[in-house]
Amino acid sequence: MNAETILELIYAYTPFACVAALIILGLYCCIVRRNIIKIILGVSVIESGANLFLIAHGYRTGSVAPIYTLSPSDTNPLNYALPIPQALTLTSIVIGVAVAALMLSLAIHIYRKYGTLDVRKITKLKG
Amino acid sequence: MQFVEFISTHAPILILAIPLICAFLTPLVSRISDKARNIFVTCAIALSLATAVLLALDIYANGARTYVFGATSPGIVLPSGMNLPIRIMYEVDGMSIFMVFISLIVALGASIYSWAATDKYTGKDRYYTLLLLMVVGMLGMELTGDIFNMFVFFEILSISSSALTAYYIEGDSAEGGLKYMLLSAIGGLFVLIAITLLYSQYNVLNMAALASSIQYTTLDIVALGILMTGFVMKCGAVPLHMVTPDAYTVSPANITAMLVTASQACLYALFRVSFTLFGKSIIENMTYGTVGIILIVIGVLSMFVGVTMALPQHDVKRLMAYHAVSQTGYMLLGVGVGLAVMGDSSQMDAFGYKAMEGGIFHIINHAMYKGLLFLTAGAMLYMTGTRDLNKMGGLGHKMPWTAGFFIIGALAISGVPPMNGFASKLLIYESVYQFSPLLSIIAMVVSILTLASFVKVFHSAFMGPQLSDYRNAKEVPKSMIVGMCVLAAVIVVFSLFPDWAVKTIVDPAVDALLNNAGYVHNVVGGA
Amino acid sequence: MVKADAVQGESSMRMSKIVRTIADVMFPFAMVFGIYVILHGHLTPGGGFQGGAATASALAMLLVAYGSIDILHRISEHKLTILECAGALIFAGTAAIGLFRTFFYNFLANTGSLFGTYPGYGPNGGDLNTGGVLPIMNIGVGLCVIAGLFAILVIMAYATTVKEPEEKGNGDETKGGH
Amino acid sequence: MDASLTLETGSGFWTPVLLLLGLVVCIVLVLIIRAFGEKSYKRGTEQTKPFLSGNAEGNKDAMHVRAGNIYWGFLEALKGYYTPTVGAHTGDVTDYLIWYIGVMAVVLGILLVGVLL
Repeated sequence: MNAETILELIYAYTPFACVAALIILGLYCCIVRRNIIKIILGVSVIESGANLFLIAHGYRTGSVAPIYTLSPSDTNPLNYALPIPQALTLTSIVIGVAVAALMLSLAIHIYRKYGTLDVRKITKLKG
Repeated sequence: MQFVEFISTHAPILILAIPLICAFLTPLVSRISDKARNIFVTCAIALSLATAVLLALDIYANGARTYVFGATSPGIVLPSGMNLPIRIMYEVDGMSIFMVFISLIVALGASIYSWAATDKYTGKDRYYTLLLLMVVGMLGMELTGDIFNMFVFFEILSISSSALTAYYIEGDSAEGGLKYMLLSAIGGLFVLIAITLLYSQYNVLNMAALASSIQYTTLDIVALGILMTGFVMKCGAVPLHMVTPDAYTVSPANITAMLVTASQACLYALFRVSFTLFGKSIIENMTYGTVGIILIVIGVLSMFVGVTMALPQHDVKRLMAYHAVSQTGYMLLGVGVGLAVMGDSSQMDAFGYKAMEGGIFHIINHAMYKGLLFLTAGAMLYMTGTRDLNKMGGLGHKMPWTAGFFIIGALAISGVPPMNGFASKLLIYESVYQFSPLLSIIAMVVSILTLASFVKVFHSAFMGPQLSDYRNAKEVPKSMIVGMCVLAAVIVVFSLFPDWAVKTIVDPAVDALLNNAGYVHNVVGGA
Repeated sequence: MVKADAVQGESSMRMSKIVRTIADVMFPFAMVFGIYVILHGHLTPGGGFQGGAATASALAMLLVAYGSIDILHRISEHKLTILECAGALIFAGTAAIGLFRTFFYNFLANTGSLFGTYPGYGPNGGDLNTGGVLPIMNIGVGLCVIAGLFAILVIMAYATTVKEPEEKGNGDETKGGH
Repeated sequence: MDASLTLETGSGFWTPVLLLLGLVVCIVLVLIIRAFGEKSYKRGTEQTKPFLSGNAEGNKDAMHVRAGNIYWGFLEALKGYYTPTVGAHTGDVTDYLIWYIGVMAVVLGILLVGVLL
């Protein structure tokens, strides 16, 4: 295995390493942090990881954007990036926005009712 | 006649499109009057239910149906030159339509119930929009044949149901809503990751096409585990149940009844994933036993922990929520036993099929009686202003209808003959006994404890002398009674004719789950 | 329903004159960009949600500069709800018109009528008048997202300014579809 | 549909209508036996008052056995089970997340080991 193959492998696996790092960071944030806003941020980080995971599958080296009218005339049809993961990622971003908006507005209400954002103190429902 | 044909052709999407379009018409209709909006919402659900009945008759006669979006005709599954489906498609078989019935019947009862139950609140136009969107989320999960589409509807369901849980900010409802949303969001994200794992290997999102090409590689196993855990969490099984009682306790009663069906939609997704998506590959790799035993262990834990945690509760809705956890265990046990012997046809014929019949029959029974019980809990809350059983008493004097419905629901959930709960539990006991006697005995003990805790609720809420606090209590408004009546009527019918119910709607559902090759064949052909 | 009166801290919510002027100047450009992204959704990357989000962020800039109270004097939350529902109805209605074939059937494509011309072959700048029902759906989703996101932002901003508890309205715009 | 009134349950059967008929018969029997009883019961007299070993009846509100008192002994006897189980449900949402991740890890482990075996 020469240096070039190793470099190529590193290029190929960098996105997935980023995905794993993002998801683990997000989970760490959700589990260790005590502030609700930070937990919601952690969820957003996990979501970015999932989105990156999806979008990373759509690209192959040297491919062009899947826009029919703007691509160079000599583009091989096999050389377009996959459009489906992009559509899926967009859908998942839309969902992420709605989820974040809902959770943040609930956090506002919790802060009003409980006077705190510490999850250890927001435990009226237990047992 | 042409009209009926049109409806029948487009039934799979009309079931979903009617509530979806009506959801966005609701704020406009509510400009006319509150009453018009209430009737409009109920009519939308009833229309959808009627379409579902029409579709069901067709499916029971002619087998599963596919509906392709955006094609020139609904049946064009594979456009010319393609050997894998590229469009989003709905695939409706016996199991899907069975779940659609559950969702729509409970939604119908809950929407009628909420006419009067929400009359002291404001902002009802958005409330009803969200209610219809929640119905859309459930129906979408149950009808779709595309796994990413299932994720989208899963999220729509999570968002609308947690927004509704916290809709009327009273006391701790925001806390319940946030917990529910947070767990659903993370569960949903992991489901998305699992879907990506599958997509990256097979370049296809259609469940039938995926099922035909899955190789059961290590990545597939990881995807199966993540999908299973995500759906198990949402359907509220121990040890991931903790958010279920929290959310059920604080949401408005009719929404709680619908949350039960929402959790069952996720149960459906769990069964769909483990039977249809991975069914072929887990049989080929002889791991159906492992997957089945995971479900059985989770089911038994749910049954036992759920019911024992219910006994000491003094919040009426929290107590019932723990029973919801416990009853989910029966379904997981029944279907899990079916899954555990799926590859062994002699055992399957001996008891596996009956166990699955019991588990799936229990789904519809549970949706009806637990929905009814939550609605009666809402009626108690409406009259007394508290969920605390320690403060209640003597309500039976003033609320005979509510008490009557409560008795129906409580007898059914405890599996007392001749109620429908007994029929499905009997199926589970007898078939599971042949798999492992211990499991069957645990199931019976759980049933007894269920009866015990409902005796406690009945005694402390309805019996006893009239308390001075509730001297002015009276029966709840008519629409709430009608809403409870819808569910009670279904319970009575299923109690009297269990065989009819099992043969007509449950058997097609079981066959649909087991007939994995047929599901694939509808889309990919050949098989 | 959010009422724009009975609020404290009205003056403190407005930013300085410099910020407000710059927001005024930048606002049309941001709006035009957002609307461009919506209208060209079928030709270039983007579409209803992205353009709607860009437009809503232009509106959010005004919100930051002027404060939620001023904004709520100009446009009520109720109107935003109606706009949002109208957008969603355009989307679902266009899909439902296709029911003579199937739901979501693209009945305008290649018909030569509105949005119905053939896309040119080979590399070209792109023709706005293509795509069939896609531009219509993009506009619907765009309307829905603008109104929905802006309503969420306004209400969240408003909720953080007032002290007394008030009834909330929250996000229900999750039109997905891929 | 070939549905009948009897549900086959694998190793047995279940007929709700038969049971209901039996119930009706029982109720009729009970009513007949009841008709032989004394007819001296009169509403609104001393007869209908509760008899508590000669003590006066307390306040109505105080006489009701509240929910918290029911199954007290059962719960007390099973304290060893209930204390940890109730305690596990902390109400802290991060704990729920830890449970979720933990169960996911266990399920993945079982499935992966299941293939190897």
